[in-house]
Amino acid sequence: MIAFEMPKPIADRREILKQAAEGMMRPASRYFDEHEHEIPWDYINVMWQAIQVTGQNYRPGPVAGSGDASHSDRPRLTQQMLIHTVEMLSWGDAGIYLCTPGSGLGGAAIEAVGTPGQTEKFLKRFAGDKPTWACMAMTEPHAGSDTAAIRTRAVRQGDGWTIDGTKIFVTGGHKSLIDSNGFVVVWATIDPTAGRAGMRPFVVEAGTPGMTVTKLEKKMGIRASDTAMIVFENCRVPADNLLGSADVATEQKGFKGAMATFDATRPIVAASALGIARATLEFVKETLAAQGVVTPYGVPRNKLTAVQRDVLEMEAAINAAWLLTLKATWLIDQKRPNTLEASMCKIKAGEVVTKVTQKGVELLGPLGYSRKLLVEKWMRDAKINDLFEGTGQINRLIVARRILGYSSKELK
Amino acid sequence: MIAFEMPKPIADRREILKQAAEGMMRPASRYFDEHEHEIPWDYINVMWQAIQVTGQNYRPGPVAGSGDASHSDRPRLTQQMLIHTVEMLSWGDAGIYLCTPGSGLGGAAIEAVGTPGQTEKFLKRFAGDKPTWACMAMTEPHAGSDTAAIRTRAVRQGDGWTIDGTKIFVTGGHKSLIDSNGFVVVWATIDPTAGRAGMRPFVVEAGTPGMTVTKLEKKMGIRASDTAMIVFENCRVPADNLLGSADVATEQKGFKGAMATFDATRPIVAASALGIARATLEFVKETLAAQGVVTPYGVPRNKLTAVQRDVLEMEAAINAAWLLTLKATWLIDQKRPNTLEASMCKIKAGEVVTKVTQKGVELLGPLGYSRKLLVEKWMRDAKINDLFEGTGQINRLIVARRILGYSSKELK
Amino acid sequence: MYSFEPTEEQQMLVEAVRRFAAKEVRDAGRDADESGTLPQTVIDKGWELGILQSSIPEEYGGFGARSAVTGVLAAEELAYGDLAAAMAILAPGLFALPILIGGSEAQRKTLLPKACAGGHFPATAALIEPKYDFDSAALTVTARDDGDSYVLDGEKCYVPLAADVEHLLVYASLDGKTQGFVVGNGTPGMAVGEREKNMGLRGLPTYEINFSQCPVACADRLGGAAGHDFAPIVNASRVALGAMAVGLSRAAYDYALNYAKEREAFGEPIARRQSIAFMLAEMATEIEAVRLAVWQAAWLLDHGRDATREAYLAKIAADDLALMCADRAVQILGGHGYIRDHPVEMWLRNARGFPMFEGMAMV
Amino acid sequence: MYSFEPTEEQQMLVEAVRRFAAKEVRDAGRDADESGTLPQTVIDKGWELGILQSSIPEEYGGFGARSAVTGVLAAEELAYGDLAAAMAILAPGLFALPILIGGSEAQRKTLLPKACAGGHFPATAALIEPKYDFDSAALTVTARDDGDSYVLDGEKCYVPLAADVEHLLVYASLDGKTQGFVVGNGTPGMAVGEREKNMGLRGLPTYEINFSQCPVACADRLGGAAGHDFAPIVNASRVALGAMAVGLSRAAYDYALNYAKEREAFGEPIARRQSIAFMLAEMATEIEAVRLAVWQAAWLLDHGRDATREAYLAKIAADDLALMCADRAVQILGGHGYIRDHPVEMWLRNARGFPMFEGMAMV
Repeated sequence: MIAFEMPKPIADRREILKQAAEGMMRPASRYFDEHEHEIPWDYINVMWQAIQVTGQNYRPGPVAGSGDASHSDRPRLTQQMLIHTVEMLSWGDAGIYLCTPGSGLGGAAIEAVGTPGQTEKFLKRFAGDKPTWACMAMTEPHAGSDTAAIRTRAVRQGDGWTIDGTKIFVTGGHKSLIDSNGFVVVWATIDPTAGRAGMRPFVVEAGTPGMTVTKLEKKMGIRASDTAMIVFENCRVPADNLLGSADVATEQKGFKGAMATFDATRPIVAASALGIARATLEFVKETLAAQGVVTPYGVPRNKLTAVQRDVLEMEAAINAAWLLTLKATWLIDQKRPNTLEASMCKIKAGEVVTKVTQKGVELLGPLGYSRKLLVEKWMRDAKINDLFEGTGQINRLIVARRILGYSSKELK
Repeated sequence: MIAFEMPKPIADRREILKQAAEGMMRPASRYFDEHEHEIPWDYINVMWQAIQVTGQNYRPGPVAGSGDASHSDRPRLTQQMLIHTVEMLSWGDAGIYLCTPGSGLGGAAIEAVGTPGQTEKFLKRFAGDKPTWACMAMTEPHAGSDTAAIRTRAVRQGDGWTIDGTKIFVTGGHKSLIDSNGFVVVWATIDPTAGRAGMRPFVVEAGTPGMTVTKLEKKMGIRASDTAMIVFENCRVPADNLLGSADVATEQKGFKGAMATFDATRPIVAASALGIARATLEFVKETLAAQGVVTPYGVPRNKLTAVQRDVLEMEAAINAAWLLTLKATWLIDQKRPNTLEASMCKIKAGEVVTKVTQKGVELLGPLGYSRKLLVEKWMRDAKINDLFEGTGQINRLIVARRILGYSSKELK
Repeated sequence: MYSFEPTEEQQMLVEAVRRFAAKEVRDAGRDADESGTLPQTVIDKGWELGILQSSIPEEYGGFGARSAVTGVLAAEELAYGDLAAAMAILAPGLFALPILIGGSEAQRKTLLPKACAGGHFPATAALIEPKYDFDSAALTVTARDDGDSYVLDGEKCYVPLAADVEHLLVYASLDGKTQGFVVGNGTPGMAVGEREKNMGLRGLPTYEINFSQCPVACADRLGGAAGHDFAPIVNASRVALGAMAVGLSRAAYDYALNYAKEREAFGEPIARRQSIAFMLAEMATEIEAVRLAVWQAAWLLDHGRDATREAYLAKIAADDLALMCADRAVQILGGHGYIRDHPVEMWLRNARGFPMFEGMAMV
Repeated sequence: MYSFEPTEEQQMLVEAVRRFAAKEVRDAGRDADESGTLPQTVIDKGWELGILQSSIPEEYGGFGARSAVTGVLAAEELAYGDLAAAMAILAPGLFALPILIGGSEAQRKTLLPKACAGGHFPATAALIEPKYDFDSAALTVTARDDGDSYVLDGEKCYVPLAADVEHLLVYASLDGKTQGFVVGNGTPGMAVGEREKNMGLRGLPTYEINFSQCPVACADRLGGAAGHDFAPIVNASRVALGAMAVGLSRAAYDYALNYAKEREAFGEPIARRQSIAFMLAEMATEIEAVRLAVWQAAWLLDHGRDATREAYLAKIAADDLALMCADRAVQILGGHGYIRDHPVEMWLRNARGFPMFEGMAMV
C-alpha cells in the first residue's frame, strides 16, 4: 500500500537531530569553513557518545541494518532512518556532517566481504572510548571514474602483502589514520593483467609503516571534511588484511561488492545534497518573507513574480528528488535491488542541489554573495554531491545502460 | 571595424518584405495550416514576379552571390541579404516561405559542382514565366543523418544512368516535379563499396519515367510546405545528368560540395527559425501589453514578474542567436570559412526558436493553446528547425569535432 | 510508514487499464487527433473499467470508495494510451467527484446514483477562462446571489464535451470565493459555443461557454447553502493532471527508447550515443521522481490532509516533465518525429497544454 | 554595414592584454583568491596597458578617445585572466569614465587629467546596495538638496578598493533619479566599513560604505547643477560586465577543453565522450553568441545611440553564460574541479556574482 507517513522512530530521531544541527552545527558552520582542516571536536565527541549510547552506528553499507533483526515483524527502516539522519545533519552543515565518526565506507567494505574474524579484528575499535574513523581509498590521480585503471599494486611477499601506490580524494583519510586509530580500505591490484578481476581491497591500519598521508586537499566547499592523499611505499600488511580471496581466476566478488556498496552510498549522498538544498530553500524563503515576499502554493505561473516562481520550482524539485531518494533506500530495506534508483536519485539530487543553491545565492542578490550569510557556503558545499560517488555523467551512464539493456561495452 | 549597422539595401528590402509578410502571408497562415498541402499560389505568383523583376533569385547556395560582381568595391552582402529575407518571410509564415519558388537547394548543387553546360541546361527554366522549383533528395527511410549509408543506386547503362531507390523528406519535391517543370538533385551511389567516395548527385527532371512522388508527409507544422517521398524505379537519365565525375577513385568533390552547401544553408535555416521566434516574441509582447503587462529593460531579475523575465530571456536569446547567424553569413560574404559558425548558429537558433515558441504558448495561457491565435502554429512550425539540415545533435557533433580537433572517427 | 508499492488490487486495475490503453486507446487517440472524433466504443470500454464507479460508495450507487492514489494510478495508464481519450473517458468524474467531495448529502443522493447507473455519464465541468493568467482562485465568471437564485455571468473555455453533456458543474466566483454550481445543459442564459480548435487534444471536443444572466437554483450550489471548500477539489484535479502528465511522459519516453534502440546510424543504434542515451536516462529519472510526487499528493488527499502544497508542486513539476519528455522524444526521432506517422509530435502538442490545464481531470 | 572584425589597432591591444592576462594576471588572481591580495605590480602593469588613459581625449590628459567596443575587447581579455584582477585594474574607470560621459566640462577638466597623470589612479565608484532586489534605478541611498550642498544618507556595498582610494563617485537617489556625486574619501559622514568577505572576488578588496548626513558640495554633483543622464553610464557598465562574463566563460571553457583532451578514462580522452564533447560545443556556441551581443551593445554606445535594450539583454545573457560555463567546467573536471589546485572552482564562485554585479566595471 503506497504510503507517505514518516515512521515515528524516524520523526523522533529527526527532531533530536534538528536540535543538534541548530545548536551545534549551524553556529560552527562559518568557523570551520573559514578554518579549513580544523576539526570540529565538539561535534565529533557529542556524536561519538550518542552513537555509543544508542548503539546505532549510522554508517552506510548494505549490511548496516543488522540492528533491526530483533523486531523483524516490523518493516526494516535502517536505510530510511539513515538518509533522514544524513539529510538533517547536512541541513545543519554538510562539511561537519562528513566528520561524523564511525566506520563509514571502510567498515561497510569489511562487513560486505570480510570474514567474521576480520570483522571482529577491524571493527571492534568502533566500540571504544575515542572517536574513530575508517575510510576507503579508491581514486588515483590518473583514474577517477575508471576504477578498473587502478595502478596501486599489492604483491604477495612471505606472510603478507606489500602495497605500493598513490590514492587521492580519500574522504576522512586524515581522521582515520592520523587523528584516530582507524584504518583505510585501499583498493589495489594483485594482478595488473587481470583488470577488474585482479582488484582487491586491503585493510591498512593507522600507523602501518610505509603509509603516509601526504596532502590534504584545499576544496571549494565542505572544508571541515578532510580529503586526503595517501601514499603507500613498500607498505606491508599481514595476509589477513586482504578482504576476500587471493585467487584471481575464481573470484570477482570483492569488486562487485564494492560496486554494490554504491547502491547504498549513492542515496546517502543524495540525502546529504537534499539536506543542503532544504537548508537553502528554507533560508531563502525566510529571508524573503521577512521582506514581505511570500510564495503561495496554487497561484498560476503567469501570475507569480520571478522570485516566487524560482522558489516554487526549487521546492518542487527538492520534493521530487527526496521521494526518489527515499524510494531508493526503501528498496534496500525491502531487500530489493535498487541500482537503478540509487543512480537516479544521485543524478537528480546532485543536479537539484547545484541549481537550488546557485539560485539561492542569486535570489538574495548582494546579500547572497556575501559570506555574512551561509547561502554562499551551501552553494560551495553543494557541488561536491554532483561529483563524488560517481559524477552526474557516470550515473547517467549507469541509468542509461540499465534502461537500454546495454553492457558497458555497448554504451561507453 | 566591428559594426552593427544594417546596410541600407537590406533595410529597404526588409521594409518591402515586411509589407508582403503582413499583407500576404499572415492573413493566409491559418488557412494553409488548416488545409495541408494546398498551395499558396497567390504568394508564389507574386514572389515569382518579384524575383523575375529584380533578377534576384534568393536561393541559397555559396555561389548565389554572383549578382554582386558588378559593384565589387562594396562589401558583398548576398548572404546577409538572404538571411534577412528569409528571416522576414519566416516572420510572415514559415510554411508559406518554404513554398517560395526558385532553384533552391537543387540549383545550389548544380552551381557548386556542375559544368557551365549543365548550369545552362538545368537552370534556365528559372528565368521563365511560370513559378518553378528544384529540390534536393538525400535522406532515405533508413538513413537520416548518416548520409554515407545511402542505398539509392545509380548504374551506368549505355549512354545514361539508371537510378533505383527511395528518398524521403524532400522539401518541395511535389512542387518541383508535379506542380512545375523543375527537377530534383538526387544523391545515389555509383559504387556501394566505396562509401562516401561513391556518392554522386544526379539531376532528374520532372516527368522522367520511373520517378514517382509517392507520398506527401503529414507534418506537425509548416503544413504549407510539401515534404515528399520520391521513388526511383528503373529511372533512366542521360549521362550528362551526373554532376561531377564518374570516377570513384579520383573524385570526392561532389560529396564535399554537398557538405559545403550546409555551410550556407544552416544559417538560412537559423534565420528562418529566428523569424518565427521574433514573430512569437513580438506577438506575445503586444498581447501582454494590451493587458497592461510591459517588459522594461534594465529592471533587475529579482524585481521582475515571472512573465516579464521569460519575455526578456526570450528576447536576449533571440538577439544573441541572430548575431551569431549574421556572423556566419558575413563570413561567407567575406569568402571565409564558416563551417563552425554555421553549425553554431543552427544549434543556437534551433534551440532558441523551440524554447521561445513553447514558452510563447505558455505565456498566453488558454489563449496560447488555441488555434484562434497563431502562436500555437509557430510552435509547431518552429520545431522543424531543430531537426532538418542536421539535428541539434549532428551540429553539436560538428562543432565539437572542430573545437577539439577530432576526426569523425575520434568523436562519434 | 513509507511504501512505494501499490496494493494487489491496484496493480490489477493498473494492468487492466494498461492493456486497454497501450494499444486500443493509443490507436484510437492517434486517429482522433486527425479526425477529431474518438470512437464511442473506446469511451464506453474505458467507462466500463469502472474507474469512476469504483470511486463512489455503494450508498450513492457506486461500488467502492474514492481513492486518489488508485485514481492517479489509473489516470497515468489511461494517459499513457492517449491524453484526449483519457480526459474524455474520465470527464464524468469532473462532475461526480466534486459532488462526492464537496456536495451536500442531498446532491450526492440525487446525482451520484445517476452517474453510476449506466453508460458513460454525460457530464462535465467548466473551470478555465480565456485569460493569460487564468487563476482558479480568482475567477472572472461571477455568481451573484439575487435571493431566489444565483446568476452566472462570464466566459468559460476548454470545457470538455460541453455540447453533448446533460449536466455541468460550473465554477464561478461568489463574493470572491470559487464555488461550484450544478447547471443543466441548455439552461437559459448559457450558450455553448462552437467546438474549440486547439493545438493539441484534438480528439477531445472542448467548448467555450458564455453565461449571461444564467440562473441557478439555490439548491444547486455545490454543498448547498453552505457551499463548499474549493481546495480539495482543485487539489484533486492537479493531482489527476499530474498523473496524466506522467503517463504522457512515459509514453514519449518508451516510444523514443524503442526507436533509439532500433534506429541505426553510422553502423549502430543511435541509443549507443551518449547524447541520446543520456537524454533517455534523464527522462526516466524525472518520470520516476515526478510520479512519486504525484503519489504523495494523492496519498495526502486520501488521508484527508491538506494537499495544497504537494499537489501544486507535483503539478508544476509534471507540467515541465511532459514538455521535456515530449520535446526530447521528437528530437530523438529527428525528422521522423515531426511527421504525423509517429505519435510523438502529437504528444508534444498535447504536453504543451498542461501548464494551463486546470480542472480538466479529476481523481 | 555589419562587420565582426576588430580594427588592427584593436587586435594589437587585444593581443597585448591577452599576453599579460593569460599567464601573469591568471596566476596572480589565483593566488590572490587565497591570500586576498593582488600584487601591486600586476595592477600597475595592467594600468600601464593604458586602457583607461587611451579612452580619454588629449584635452583631458589622455591620449585617445573612448570606445566602448575597444573597451569590451580589453575587458574580456583581462577577465579571461582573472575577474578580480580585471576589476581592480579597471576600477579607476568607474570614476573617470562617468565623468567623461556625464560630467560637466569643469569636472572633466579638473578630474580627468589627474586620472591620467600617473600610476593606477586611486578612485572608484559606489553603486550597489545590500538589497535582494537592488535596483540601480531606484536607490535607497538618498541625496537631499539642502540648498548649500547635497546630503547623502544610506548604505552601499561591494565598493571596490574603497579603503584605499582618494576619490569616489557615489550614486544616490535625488528626487527619485539616480545621480552621481564626487566624494573625497574621508569626507565627514562617510564611513568605509571592514573589508567584505564574499564568496568570490576574494582577490578584490570590496567594502561597505555608510553615509550619514554626508555633505557634498553642489559643484560635485556629476554634471554639475544640471546633473546627468544615468542611462549611458549604467549601460556602459552592463556592457563591461557582460564582456568580463564572456572572458571568464572563455577561460573556463578553454581550461575544461584542454583538460578533457588530456584526461583519460576507460582508455581514451574524456573529450571523446559525447556528453563531454557536447557540453563543450554548447559552451563554445554560447560564448560566441553572447560575445556578439556584448559587441553590439558597445557599438551602439559608441555611436551615441540608446543601448539600454541591447546592454541589458547582453548582460542577462552573459550572467547566465558565465554560470553555465563555470559550472560545466567544474563538472568536466569532476572531483578535480572541486579542488583549489585548479582554478575552475574559483571561476564558479566568481561567475555566480554576475547577476548582482552592477556598476563594478566600466568601459
